Amino acid sequence: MKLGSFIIRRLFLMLLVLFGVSVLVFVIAKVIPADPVGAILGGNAPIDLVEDMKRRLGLDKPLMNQFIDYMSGILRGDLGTSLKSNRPVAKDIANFFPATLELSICATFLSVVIGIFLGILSAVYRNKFIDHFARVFSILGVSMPVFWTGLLLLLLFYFRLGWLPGTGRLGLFVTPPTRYTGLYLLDSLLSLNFEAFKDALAHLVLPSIVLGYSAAASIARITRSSMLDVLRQDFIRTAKAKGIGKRLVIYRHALRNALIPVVTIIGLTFGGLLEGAVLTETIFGWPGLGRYIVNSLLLLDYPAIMGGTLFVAVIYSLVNLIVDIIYAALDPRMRI
Amino acid sequence: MVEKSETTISRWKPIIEDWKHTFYLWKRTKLAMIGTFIVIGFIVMAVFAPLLAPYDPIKTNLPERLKAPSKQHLFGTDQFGRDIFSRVIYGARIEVWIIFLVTVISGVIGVAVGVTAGYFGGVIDEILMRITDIFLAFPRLILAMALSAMLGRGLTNAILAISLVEWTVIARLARAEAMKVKSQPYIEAIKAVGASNFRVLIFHVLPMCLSPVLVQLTLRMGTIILTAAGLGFLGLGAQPPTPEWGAIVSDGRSYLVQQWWISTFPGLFIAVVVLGFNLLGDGIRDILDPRLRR
Amino acid sequence: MWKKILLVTLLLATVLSFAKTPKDTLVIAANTEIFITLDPAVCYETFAAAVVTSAYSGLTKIEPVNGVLTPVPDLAEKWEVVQEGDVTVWTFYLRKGLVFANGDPLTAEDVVFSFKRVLTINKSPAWLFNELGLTKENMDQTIIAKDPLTVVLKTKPLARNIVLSIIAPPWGGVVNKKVVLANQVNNDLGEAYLTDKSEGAGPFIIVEWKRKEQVIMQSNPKYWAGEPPLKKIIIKDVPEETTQFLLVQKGDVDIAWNITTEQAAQLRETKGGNIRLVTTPEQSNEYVAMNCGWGPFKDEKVRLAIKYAIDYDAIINSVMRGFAILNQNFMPIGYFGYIELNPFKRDVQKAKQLLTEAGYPNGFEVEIITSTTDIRRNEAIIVQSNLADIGIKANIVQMPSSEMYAKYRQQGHQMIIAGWGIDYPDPDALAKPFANYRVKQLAWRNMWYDDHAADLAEKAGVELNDEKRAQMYKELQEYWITRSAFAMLYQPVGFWAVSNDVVGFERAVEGYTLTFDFTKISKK
Amino acid sequence: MERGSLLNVSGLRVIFHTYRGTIKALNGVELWLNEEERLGIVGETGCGKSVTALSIMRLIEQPGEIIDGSIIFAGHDLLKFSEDDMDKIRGKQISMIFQEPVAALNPVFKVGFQIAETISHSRGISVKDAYAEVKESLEMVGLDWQRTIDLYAHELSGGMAQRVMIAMALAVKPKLLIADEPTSALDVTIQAQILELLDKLVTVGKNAVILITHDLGIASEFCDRVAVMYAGNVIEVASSAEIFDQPLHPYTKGLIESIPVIGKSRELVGIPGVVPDLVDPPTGCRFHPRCKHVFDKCYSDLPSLTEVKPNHHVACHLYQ
Repeated sequence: MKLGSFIIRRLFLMLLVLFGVSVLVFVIAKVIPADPVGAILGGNAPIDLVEDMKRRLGLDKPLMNQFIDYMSGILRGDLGTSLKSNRPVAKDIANFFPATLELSICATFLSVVIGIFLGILSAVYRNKFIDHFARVFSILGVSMPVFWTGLLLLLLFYFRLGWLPGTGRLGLFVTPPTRYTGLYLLDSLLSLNFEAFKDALAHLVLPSIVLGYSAAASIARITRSSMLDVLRQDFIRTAKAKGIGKRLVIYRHALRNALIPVVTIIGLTFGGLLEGAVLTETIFGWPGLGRYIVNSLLLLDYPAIMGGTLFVAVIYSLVNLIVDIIYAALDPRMRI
Repeated sequence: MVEKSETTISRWKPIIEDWKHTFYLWKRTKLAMIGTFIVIGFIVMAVFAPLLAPYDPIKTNLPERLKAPSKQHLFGTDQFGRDIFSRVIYGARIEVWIIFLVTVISGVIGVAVGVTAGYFGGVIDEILMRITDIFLAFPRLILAMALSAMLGRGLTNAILAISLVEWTVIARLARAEAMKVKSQPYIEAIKAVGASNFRVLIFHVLPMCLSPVLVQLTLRMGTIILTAAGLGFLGLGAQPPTPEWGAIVSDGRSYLVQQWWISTFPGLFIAVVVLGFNLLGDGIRDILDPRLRR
Repeated sequence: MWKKILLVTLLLATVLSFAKTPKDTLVIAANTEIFITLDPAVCYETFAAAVVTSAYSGLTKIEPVNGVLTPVPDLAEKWEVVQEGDVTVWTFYLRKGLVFANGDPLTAEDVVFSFKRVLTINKSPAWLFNELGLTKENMDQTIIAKDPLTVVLKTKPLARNIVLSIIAPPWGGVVNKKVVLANQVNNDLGEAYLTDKSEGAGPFIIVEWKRKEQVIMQSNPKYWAGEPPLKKIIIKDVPEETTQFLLVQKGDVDIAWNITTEQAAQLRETKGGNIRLVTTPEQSNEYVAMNCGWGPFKDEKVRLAIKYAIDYDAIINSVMRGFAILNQNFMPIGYFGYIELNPFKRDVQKAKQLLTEAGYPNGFEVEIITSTTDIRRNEAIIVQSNLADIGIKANIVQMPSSEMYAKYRQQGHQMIIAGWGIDYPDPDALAKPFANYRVKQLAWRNMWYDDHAADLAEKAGVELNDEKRAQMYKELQEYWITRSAFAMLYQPVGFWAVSNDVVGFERAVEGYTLTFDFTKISKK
Repeated sequence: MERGSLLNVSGLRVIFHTYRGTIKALNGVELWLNEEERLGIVGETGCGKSVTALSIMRLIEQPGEIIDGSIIFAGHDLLKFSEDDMDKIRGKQISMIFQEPVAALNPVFKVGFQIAETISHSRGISVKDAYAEVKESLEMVGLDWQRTIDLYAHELSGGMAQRVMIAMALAVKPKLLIADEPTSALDVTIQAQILELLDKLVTVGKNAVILITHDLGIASEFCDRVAVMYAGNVIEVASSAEIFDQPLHPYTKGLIESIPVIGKSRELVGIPGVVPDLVDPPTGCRFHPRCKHVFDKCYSDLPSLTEVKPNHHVACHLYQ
């Protein structure tokens, strides 16, 4: 019951913030110095054609009217038409998001497994070799620019050694699986296209590592400090005094408590992966939302910029909301 | 347990003890020491760039283009025959400049918003915090990209864009601190004497909030470099021929397979410097951690 | 269970059989990221236009004839031109028995529909039709189907080449009226429908275009001139040049469409192996333009100084790695009326002297805008460095083309590095934008309001006598070269890495950026 | 030297490594305990009571270290046990309850589970089976089991939480119960109830008890014997009655004089000086800087705990 009203309050706040977000996005798009119509028409088009086109797109209307059009469009799920692809932005997003989702899920999985594992080891064997190793690993992870690690890994494993495929989601001559979810791994299993599964998996390795590494690093850091915090608590001493053995003390009594803040970080990391995806997707030619946003920013395709960033903000806010709810659900103390 | 006895002891020891302790902790954490040296090296590199760099970082020298690393060109040359080593060294100046400006701008905005919200509370707090939330609703890099696209390309605009993203973190911290300070009894006392809100805010609340804010700003310096380099890499940051590190990595992308050195060295420098800041930051966090101060 | 295994084996088999490019299939690795649409009424990008051109035939088509790009009969077997006062009446006679790829008969009605469609949709290609005097307002009077085999066009009096080139595909490509109207949504004249497939009568059919994946074309057995040798063309989207190069080296694809100048240079030097480098001069040019309405550039001497300051050779040799032709004229080499004019060579002394004469002995500060490609950036850096030598401090601002063109069209730049892709193979397509400010193109954008040049360009465009016309262009070029707002850097050379199994690519690519002919390609 | 039939601690030394240097927390502690006997350990904060208790449980952790001594429990030296062996002692033969009962319970598990877990481990039965006994345990400590079993720690009051802790500790029927200041975090009225409950249960269960407290009154009331600790040493051990009536060690005397007694008007006398810094403890007897009776031997020699009267041990040069 208390959890329910908590969720409702958070949802309400989120809607409020999202309204602000769409205003901000609109302002950004309107201040962008580009001439969107010029973008469609190319460099050779004379100015008269450009002016005519502007009228037809309603870009000569007062800003307030444009804003109302834009907001009512959003409410109808219409994010406008991309100037560059000439297709509805919503359709583009639907097309590109699964790629990002698949990459993010893989990267999250990788980072959670590695991060939590290292974090625990490092807390339990505090100041031992494994702890130092994990700390250096973590700090390195958050220090290395992903675009650089990405390039180097590509250079090494693709160009030099040829062990792993290069850019994209699938090899050039692998038939993409039938689309059910847009996640190639899942789709290829569903359609029994094992060749595609293998290939999609191979294509996921490098970008997931690049993307997951920094996330793993921050998860390891948080797990470690959270774990250390918990290990210092009285109830851990109680648990030890019960003589239930080190493993149970750590995995049952400490971890469960330590994971509460870690869940938050995993959520944030997942959101943060959307951010990392921008650079990673650019380097690995990954046809996802990150690259879509970068491209639309580089081309100043403003409906795509608005739609893309708005979508990302919604996802990001939703993830945060879910994290808060999980947090509340995990920690009984929060439910008062 | 035993810890309580130390608190009694530290009471008689002078404050110097505290500093000695800080220094001790710093020395004990080898990683923090390494971090400090990296950061010092980085700043020295920026300050003495003209003395350290063997070549002009901008002037093209086409006959020397795409030379592999050698004694003449430690890190090789790029497609214009510019010495990568010199460009990387001059790049340190750009990065220092970015860190400095972003820290100042985001610090000022963040503190102003945070302290105001925290001190006044109520509707003002609610409004300011919702505005902060709006900025926090975006993944940081994406917001920075959108803002720098909006402002137009170039170093200054990139700095502004990063600052507009960074201030939120500071604002939240400053707000929390201001709320803590506000509830202190002496603030009530000062108000009772008849000091205006503005006076209390500027002379009593603000100074008390500054030290955690400064610490936080230091901790974020590594992130700032990464964001700036990311923007530079995407072409949204510094414009050519400015030797910004991210931009140099991006420059070398199309030469990666044959001329790996163009991208590799500036990227390595980003990694090392950010590592330095993070190690230092980690150290600072440890040193300030009350649990470790015993 | 057995079924599953069988299925998997079959799948594996198809995948494996696909791994080497078959004999009648051409596989191209290209960056198709810039593809927007494959609709002939909208498409305006070079490579996409080549795809569109192969799927749609028009009344005429552009063919290299003895090295000169010329409009030749295609769907129209012949035409007549009559001058009626200030209107030129064109009568085109269609070949008999023409059919679309789907078997529907192709009539004059389809041609008229297609032309009107370009004007109604009014996107990028529309202005070219407007140039002919065909507009949305007058199209019912100027574009007429006289009978199923006869199309009448009423245009402004213009050199014939201009009219015949503009109505050639891509934008003059004829679409199947019936099918397109049946598939339109919200009265879009089939704009959405034709985005990723074709309904034309060209030698190929666009079967599918999966964005960021591939474009697949199939030969059209009903093509009036006979089915082309290639049965299938697959254009795979490979955004990275390095990957493209790797694929063609391994033999996974037949052609790498976008390789870097460095890779091309490498291929030129190594030779041999199973791939070759194919080059052809492009129908475009690259230039530095100065806004004559801005500060120092108001002075012709300053502009001249800059023309002398630029190191053209360095740009051609180091940025373009020799894949460019020195051509300081606005016209490509070999065009009707072209004269060779390359008066500028880097001369720092002279440039400095000109600056001093103009009153800027210590130079000035200027902003160079350019787009975000590597080549443009590299050019900008060299120009910047050249200008520094004569005391001018140039700041480079790279921006997305949309931002750049927005600024350019509003005359808001100081200096710009850009290029011009030629729209139709006639000197008019260059003289107008570069010399006639009245058409509000490049000359206007750079505020080079020179009436003498504008008059000359206008007169030459409507001159029907070839000899007189050539003379006028000669005069224009000589006048233009020292006075204009432009320093032409070079005429680019296109280059491809092509597998040795591919025959005829050299001929197919002739005239590239304006036309590309897939029918001339076959495989060993 | 076997002095107690259940537990014999001798020469126990524990140090803590800190930045300021090594804290010599325990400096050769001597303790002994018989079956069913109750021993109180009394001393000021920081004198090493809790460290002693935790040492017996072998719960001293980084940066702490047991460097010397022996802890013979039921005939075995616990310091020679492996961690796994120790887990057979903890929560089975020795149980422990702590000062902050709410914090000592895991916040994310229900009370019932935490008790059941303890039982399941001591008996080697499944947690599910152990639940059957949870009810009994809760009732034993006077809690309404139906209400309590599904609560979380934060939903309990301090008194309830301590009852849960006691239930948990005694459910395993340990030979020895160590109670580390079990009541000092509670209200005075609750304190009495808890002690009463403990008294009752221990009597019934025949458990030996070590009660750690800073309150000499509580110790002497609850326990058979009292050990006084100062700066890492046991300085005096005697029966509860004797330690009050005839304290021998100057520190114990001071301690008793500083207790206000209801109904008697007596001038409160504190002990001058402060607890020593254990990084750099005083030489010889650690109490000598504060002692009125100090003489030269006190500066150099550490007095050992000797039996000066029957069953009255003291570590002071005055009595040797």
